[in-house]
Formats: sequence, C-alpha cells, structure tokens
Amino acid sequence: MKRNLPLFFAFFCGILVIVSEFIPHRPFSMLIDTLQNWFMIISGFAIILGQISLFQSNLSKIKQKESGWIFYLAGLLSFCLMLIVGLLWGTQETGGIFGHGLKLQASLGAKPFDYLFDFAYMPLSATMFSLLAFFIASAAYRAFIIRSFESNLLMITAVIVILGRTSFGGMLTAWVPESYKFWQLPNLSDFIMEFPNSAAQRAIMISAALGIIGSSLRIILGIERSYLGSDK
Amino acid sequence: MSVVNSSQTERRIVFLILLVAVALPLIFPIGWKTGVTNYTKMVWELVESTPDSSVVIFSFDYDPSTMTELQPMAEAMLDHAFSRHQKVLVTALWPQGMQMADQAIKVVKAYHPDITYGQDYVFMGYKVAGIVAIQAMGKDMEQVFPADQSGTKYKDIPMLREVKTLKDVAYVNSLSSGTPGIKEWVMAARDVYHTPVTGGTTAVSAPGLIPYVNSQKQLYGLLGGLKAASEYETLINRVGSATVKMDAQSVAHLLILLFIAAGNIKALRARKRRAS
Amino acid sequence: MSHFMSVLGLWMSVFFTFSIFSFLYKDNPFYKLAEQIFVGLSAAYWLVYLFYSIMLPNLFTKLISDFRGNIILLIPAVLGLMMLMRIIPKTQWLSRFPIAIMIGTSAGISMVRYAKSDLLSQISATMINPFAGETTSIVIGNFLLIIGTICGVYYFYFSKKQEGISAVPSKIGIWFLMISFGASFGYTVMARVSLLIGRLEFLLKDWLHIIN
Amino acid sequence: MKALLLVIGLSLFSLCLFASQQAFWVQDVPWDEGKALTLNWHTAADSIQLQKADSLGVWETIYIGSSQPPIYTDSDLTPGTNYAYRLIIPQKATADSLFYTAEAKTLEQWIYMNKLSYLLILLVISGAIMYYVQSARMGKDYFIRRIGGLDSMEEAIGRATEKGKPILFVPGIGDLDDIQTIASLTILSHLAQRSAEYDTKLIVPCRFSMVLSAAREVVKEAYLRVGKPDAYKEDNIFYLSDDQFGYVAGIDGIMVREQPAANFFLGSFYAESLILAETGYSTGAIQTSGTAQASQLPFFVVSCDYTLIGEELFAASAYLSRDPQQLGSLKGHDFGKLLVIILILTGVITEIIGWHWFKAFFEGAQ
Repeated sequence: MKRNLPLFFAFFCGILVIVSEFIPHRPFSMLIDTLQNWFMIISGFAIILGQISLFQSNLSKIKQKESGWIFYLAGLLSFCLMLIVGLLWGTQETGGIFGHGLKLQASLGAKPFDYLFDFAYMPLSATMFSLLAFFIASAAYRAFIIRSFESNLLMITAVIVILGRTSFGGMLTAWVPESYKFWQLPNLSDFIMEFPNSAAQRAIMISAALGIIGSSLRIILGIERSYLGSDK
Repeated sequence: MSVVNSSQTERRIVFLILLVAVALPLIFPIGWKTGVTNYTKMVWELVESTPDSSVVIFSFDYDPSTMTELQPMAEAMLDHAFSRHQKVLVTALWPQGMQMADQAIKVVKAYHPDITYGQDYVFMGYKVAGIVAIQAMGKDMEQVFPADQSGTKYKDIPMLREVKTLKDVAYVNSLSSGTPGIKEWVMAARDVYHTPVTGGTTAVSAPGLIPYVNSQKQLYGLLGGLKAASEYETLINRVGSATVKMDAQSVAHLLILLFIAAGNIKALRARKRRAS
Repeated sequence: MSHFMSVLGLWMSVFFTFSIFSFLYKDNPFYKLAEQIFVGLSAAYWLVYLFYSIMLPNLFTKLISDFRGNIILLIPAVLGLMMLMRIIPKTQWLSRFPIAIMIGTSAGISMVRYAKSDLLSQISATMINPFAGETTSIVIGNFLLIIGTICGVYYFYFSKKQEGISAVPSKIGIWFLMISFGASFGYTVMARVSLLIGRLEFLLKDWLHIIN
Repeated sequence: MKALLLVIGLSLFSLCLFASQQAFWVQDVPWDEGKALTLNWHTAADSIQLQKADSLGVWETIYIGSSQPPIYTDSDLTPGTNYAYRLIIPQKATADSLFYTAEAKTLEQWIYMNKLSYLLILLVISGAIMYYVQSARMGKDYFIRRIGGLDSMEEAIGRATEKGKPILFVPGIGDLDDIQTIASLTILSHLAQRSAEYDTKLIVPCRFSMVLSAAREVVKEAYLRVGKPDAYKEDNIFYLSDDQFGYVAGIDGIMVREQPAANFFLGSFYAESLILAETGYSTGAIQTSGTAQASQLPFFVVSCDYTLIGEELFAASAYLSRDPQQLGSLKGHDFGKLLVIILILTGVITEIIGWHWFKAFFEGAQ
C-alpha cells in the first residue's frame, strides 16, 4: 500500500495525460485541466520543504560551531530578513501583512523586499553569472589544443564562429570577391550554424527524445521507481 | 603541486587580461558596424506585419543574470510593438521576469509617453509551472490570469475583452534564458494552438533553438545574444545600449583567439621539450 | 534618507560584485560571506515570490472567496500537506503520493511533448529535397544536414558493437557532434562576454561615472 | 398567361430559395474536442456580416468584413450544443439586406485525426520498448556497447577513496519533473552503493526540495542494500537554494573547501555548466558530466574528463546496472532510432520524387 498505491497513481496520471493528448472527447479534455491546476498547487507546497532543510542545516552548523559558522549565521540572517520583509510589506506588486508600507517605501526608495532584490540579490546573481566570461576564456586557452582529428574539428569550427560573430570577422574577409562570398567569415559561420550544427543538434534532440520517451514509459509502467525510495 | 600552481597563475593572468581588454573599449568606444542577419529580420517582420491593435503576449522568461543580453531586446521589441500600436499582455514564466518587464516598460515609455496601462499594455504577473500554464492559456486565458497584478479582474481589462484563449493572440514573444521559455511556448502554444511564437534568447541557448526556426515556422525567427539585439536596434533605427557594447565584444573575441593561439604554442613547446 | 539609502545600496552592490569577483583569485572570506548571503537571500526570495504568485491566487484566495465552489481544491491542498509530511520521519511515506502524482503527470507530459516537438517535428524537418536549394552551398548544406542527422542518430545506437563498416557512420556522427560543439562554443563567447560587459558597465557607469 | 408567369415566377423564387440554402452553411469541425464550428458561404458581395443567436435567441454580430476564402471558424463553444447563425449580405442598390440562416451542432470526436502519425509513432516505439523489456524479463540477454564516460566511474571512486577525499554529485538544476533529473538519480543510486562499499563520503547538494527528498531516498536505499544503514548521513544530501546562481555559488564554495577528488555533474544543466566544470578543474578533481541539454554539452566536453552526451545519460543506468529490464528498454530506443533513420530516408526520397503526401502526413500533427 505504501508503495503500490503511489505507483498506481503515477500510472493513472501518466496514462491520463497521454490519452487526453489524442482524445478530444469529454471527460478527458476536462480532467487534464484539473490535473494541471493541482500540479501547480502541489509544487507550491513542495518549495517550503527545501527552505526548512536549509534552515535546519544552517542552524545545526551554527550550534556545533563548525568552521566558518559565522558565515552560515550571515546566510541564515539574510534568509530571515528577506522572508520577513517580504511577508510584512509584500513585493513590488502585492501588499503584505502590513499593506504596502508607504512610509518605509518613501525612506528606502522602494519596498524593503525590492531594495534587497535590487542592491543585494541582483548584483550577486549577475556577477556570479559573469564569471562565465572568465571561465570561457580560460577553457579556450586550455582545451583548444591541436591533438586528434576530432579535437581539431572542434577547435577550427570554434575559431571560425568566434571570428564570424563579430564585426571584425566581416572586415577581415571583406576582400573576398562576391562570387566566393560563401567563404566570407560571417557567411561561413552562418553556414556552419545552419547545416552541420543543426544536423548534430537534431541528432542529439531525436535520440534524447527517444531516451525521454523510454524513461517516461518506464516511470508510468512502474518499472522505474527508484525515486520513491526503499520500502523500509 | 607546482603544476597546479603554475596553471593557477596562468588562469589568473588570463582573467586579468580579459578584464582589462573588455573595460578599455567601453571607456574608449571604437565604432565598428554590424550587418543584419536573417533570423533577426524574421522577428522584425513578424512584429511589423502584425496588424494594429492586435493583442500580443510578451513573456519575460529570464532574470537579472541574463539582462545584459535580453533587456536590450525587450526594450527594442516593446518599442517596435508600441510603435505599431499593438497591445501588449506582459507575463513571465520566471518569477523575476516581471521586474525585468517593469524596467523595460519604463525605458520604452520615454519614446512612447502616450501609452496607458490597461489600454496598451497590462501586467498579468508571473505564472508558475511553465508548460502547464501555457497549455491552460490555450483553453481559457481567464482561468490562468484571474486578475492583473493590481487585482483588476480579467474581464474588466479593456484591451483583453476580445481575448479568450491563446488563439486570439497575434503572436507570442518569449524572451527566455532557459526553462521554462521559448521551447515551452513552441511546444504548447505554437504546436498546439498555432499561435505564432517568436523570441529572443541568450547567444548560448540560440543554437539549441535554431532547429525550431524551420519551414514549419515553429519559431518565427530568433534573436540570439547581444549582436542580434544591436541588429534589431538598427532595424528600428534606434541607437540603444546593444550597439555601444558591440565594440567590447569584438575585442574580447579577438583576445580569446589570441588565448587559443598562445595555448597551442605552449602545448607545442611542451611537446618538443618532451621529445628532446 | 532616501538618498542615503540609495547610496548605501550602490555601495552594497559594489561590495558584492567585488566579493564574487575575488573568487577568481582564490577562495576568501569575502566570497564566503557573499556566497552564504546569496544562498540565504535567494532561498527566501523564491519562497516569498511563490507564496504571492501561486499559493495566494491559485489556492488561498479561491478558497476564501468561494469555499464551496472550490472545494475540490482541498485535494491538491491535502496532497501538498502530505508532501510536507516528509519533515517527520514517521510520516515520510505519505509524501510518496504527491511525488508519484507529479512524476506520473510530468512523465506523461514529457512523453507526448518530446515525441512531438523533438522527435516528430525534427524528423519531418529533415525530410527535405536536398536538390531544392537555390545555391550550390545550400544544396551541399542540405546533404550535410541529412547525412549529419542520420549519422548522429546512429552514433547513439547502443545495442551493437561499433566496429568495421558499422563504425563508419558513427565516426561521421562524432565529427558532426564535434563541429557542433565547436560552433556552439564559439557562438556562446559573445553571450558570456556580454555578461562581463554588463557588470563592468555597472562599475564604470553607475559607480565610478567614467562612462555615460 | 398571367397564371403561367406566376408559376414561372414562383418556381424561380423557390429555386432562389434552394440556392440560398447553399449560399450559407455551418459544419462541425471534424476530429476535435467539439468546441468549434465552421461557417461557409457563397456570395459575390465584397462585405458580409455574420451573426450568432445567443442563449435567448438574440442575434449578436460576430464578424464583419470580407474573409477570403469565405470561411469563419467560431471556437470556444460548448460541446454537444446547437448553434444558430445568420449571414447578412448588404444590398447597396436597394439599401436592403439578404438574410440566410443555418444551424449546426458541435460534436466531440473520439480522436484527433491530424495527430494520427504522431500517435502511430508513439505506439510503435512504446510497443517496441515494452516488447523488448518483456523479452528481457523472460531471460533474453541484450548487448550494450561501451560508454566511455561510465568506465571512469570506478576509477574516480577509487581515487577519492585513496586520497580520503569526498565525491561530489550534482543532480543538475532541473526539478524532479525533468526526466533527466530522474535519470541522474538512478545513476546516483549506483554511485551511492559504490561509495557505501568503499566508505567514501558522498556529497549531494540539491536545488529543489523534491529532488532533495528523492535523492535522500535513493542514497539511503543504496546504503541499505550494502548493509551499512548506519553509515548513511542525511546531512550530506542537502538543499542549497531554488535560485540557479545561488545554487552554483554554493557548489563552488563546496568544491574549493571540501576539495572533492571526483565530481559528477549529471542531469539537466544550463549556463552554470561551465562555472561548475572550470571551478572543479581548478581543484584538480576527476570530472564526469552528462546532460541531454545540447547547448551545454560543448562546455562539459571541453572542461571535463568524461562526458555523457545526450541519450548516453539515459543509457547510463542500464549500462551500470546491467538490469535486463533497462537493457531491454534501451534496445527499444535503438529500434526507435532505426525507425527514425528509415523514416528520414524515405521522406527524403519521396520529397525528391515529388510525393509530398508522405512528409505532409508527418507534418500534420503540428
């Protein structure tokens, strides 16, 4: 019961979705709407679960005075701060328990939640993401080395596309006559993107789709059930 | 250990050079020009050919982390849509999307001071569950958007009076940097309800989406990265933020090519040393 | 006050920007602090946002305004609460019901969606007349598209040893994959540099006012 | 004579009436969920008006204009209901209008006929998978070719054990409703079992709470399987943040502080792939990655020691476990690949010959 009933539910919901894709007749067309709406609500609840886990693990690290516990304390405090101001005064569009906090807004220039978003969350997120610029340079420096035939293909196409994507690539091959304009770098790099690249992307998409169909089928049929864990 | 150390030092040098090389052209602009590519043209044509006062959806499916690339697109496309008098329903499949939308609208309002909320655009808020929400829009928009962000009931919003399902929308424009995003719109809106879908994405996600820009027009063109954004700015005759940043781009690209060359020279030397 | 707060905010942003950048040199207390604050803030951010944009409009508001009409919503609400039962070890098994329902539903959705958009559409998009191109390069491109797709799919064929003649298409498949990876890498450089430009723009424009 | 004229006039009039019924007709849209009707008309007029009777029988204008071709589809109707429409053709000469009425009932059908090709393909592939799974259950043995990235798993675990350092497993940034995440968790199950056998610490940071729940279950079960339930530490599998980069910042911190000897990045990845792989490289870990996210594969290929490309991620658990059912399922996918190749070739040939119906049949489902 603890295991078979959930498996039956998974089977039932999966089949329902597939059947309603092909049968326009009621009740299928209506049932699927309900299922989708429920899906949203359940996933809303699930989010709370992770926050509790985060709270607990940080708290235990602080209690045990693990190395760097002070940083975990900072993390916990910022979590609580964001949560509390969010619930008390709401976000940009929605008011919280204390309404919109207009006085506070006037002195901060924004709601406390949005203030934290703009000046702490946003720079952190954007800077973290921008590290990629450095990493892509170091990866290119380290990995694009002439070795085997395959790695040469990788490197040469990368170089052509890097050149072709900038204004500079166009200038570099602008002297190539009109009748051979295929060999101008921007055109060449577009050609690579449009044909060989599309072909490989398609192959990956098609085969991965088959993998997804197979895995989904195994889940629906209850063959794949590791996500439910053990019986004990 | 010394190998790790020396490669660490090399990494740091690479990082430092890149930082300087990108910063310099921003301070001292060069002014290289770019041509317009097909995929950008297709997006522009869809917006251009959509009749006046059609209702269109702009979905902001990204967050601050990709705004350098996607914000200029959002601004340019909103600018274009408003100049064609289209009515924009703004939604987001990413929670932070609505904040991005708000910023973009503020910028665009400078060019179109006459647009009014509820008549020309409306904020319908963030919708969770991605593809499931889009599917539901195809059945009944009012159920997905019971009210706008300020609580006005769906049926009381003037510009949405005629819009019952996705089929009544002239096109969907998804500016997306991942899942859920363009792919979900293509799967659930274009493939099921035949609503044209177009959009913009980061340069990195573009190759994965290009297969959808096919003869069946699963996707009507695609803006990929900052270059496409600056091309769009060219098409609507506006010198926006994207154009300015292209110089720094070109320098960085050249630098990375130099890094590749340097890496190869280093590897070649190491091989020679080993051989001798 | 408002002005002071916006200046403070600016300096806060600058501090966080440099703290994250410092990680490029090596791990240090500034990065550690920024990292933990980031994790804490972002976790709370999503919690608050999801509360206002899903739980409130889709569940609570509906139940409060018209309880009888929306009584069916109690079922997902109960399933959601069952999900939360994971916290208590004894009732952990209850969470299997909502998990099973969600996974079953998404397995069904993935199956039909991928079969359509990634399988069927890509197959029919590859059914082209290669000779129908306007220029020679398009004709060659069309052939490359067909051959590359077929060989690429064949590369993922697992239940046969790939040796001798049967290894040829899969070898060609790998070449196409490598070309595609190189191309995607090159194509991405621009996006990544854009991100750095974005941050530098913030530092040079909003903070130092060097550029306008 | 007058009588004759009257008869002729009357018959002409009735003929006109008969013709007028042909001028406007309403049909149910075939093969749909019964929510739409198509209105067709024949007229030389350049502008027409369409009206629909509401529930009280009051006419309401739904369309004014000159649709070419003369078809209008009224959608979002209630299935199984009668609807009455009328066509109004303004006569400029007489400042009068011609009226035609017609009605029809919306009908729900039992199948979307345009999705036939899609249904057939899905049925054939699912059938093949089920057939091969069944025959594997009956004891048939299926071969699976070598997958490079997976042979390294033992080596990576061995090195971590030798150095006394932990293993890091990142199940991607997709939620549990992403099939890639589930594929990743089945690989985690094998990895957890090996690490339990060697008593090597396994760290699993998760982005979503549901992934966290499932990952804990999976790892706990693996420790039970090898009879070391006490060695299982729940705290090693933890939630970081729902935020993409918040999550990455956290993992980066773990990599530089815990210095894991082996990193596994398996599942659905986006932009963060390169941040993870490059930081991992700088700590000197053996790195194995895998994703079906085509756009992120280049970065993993460039920065990691081993990469599972696309479907290899889904094949991995079959390869590792040699579980006959999974091998059978994989054989089914391979059948699908052959089918795809045959269909593409047939499609290309029919397009060259000019039989466009073949491609149209497969395009119809869109």
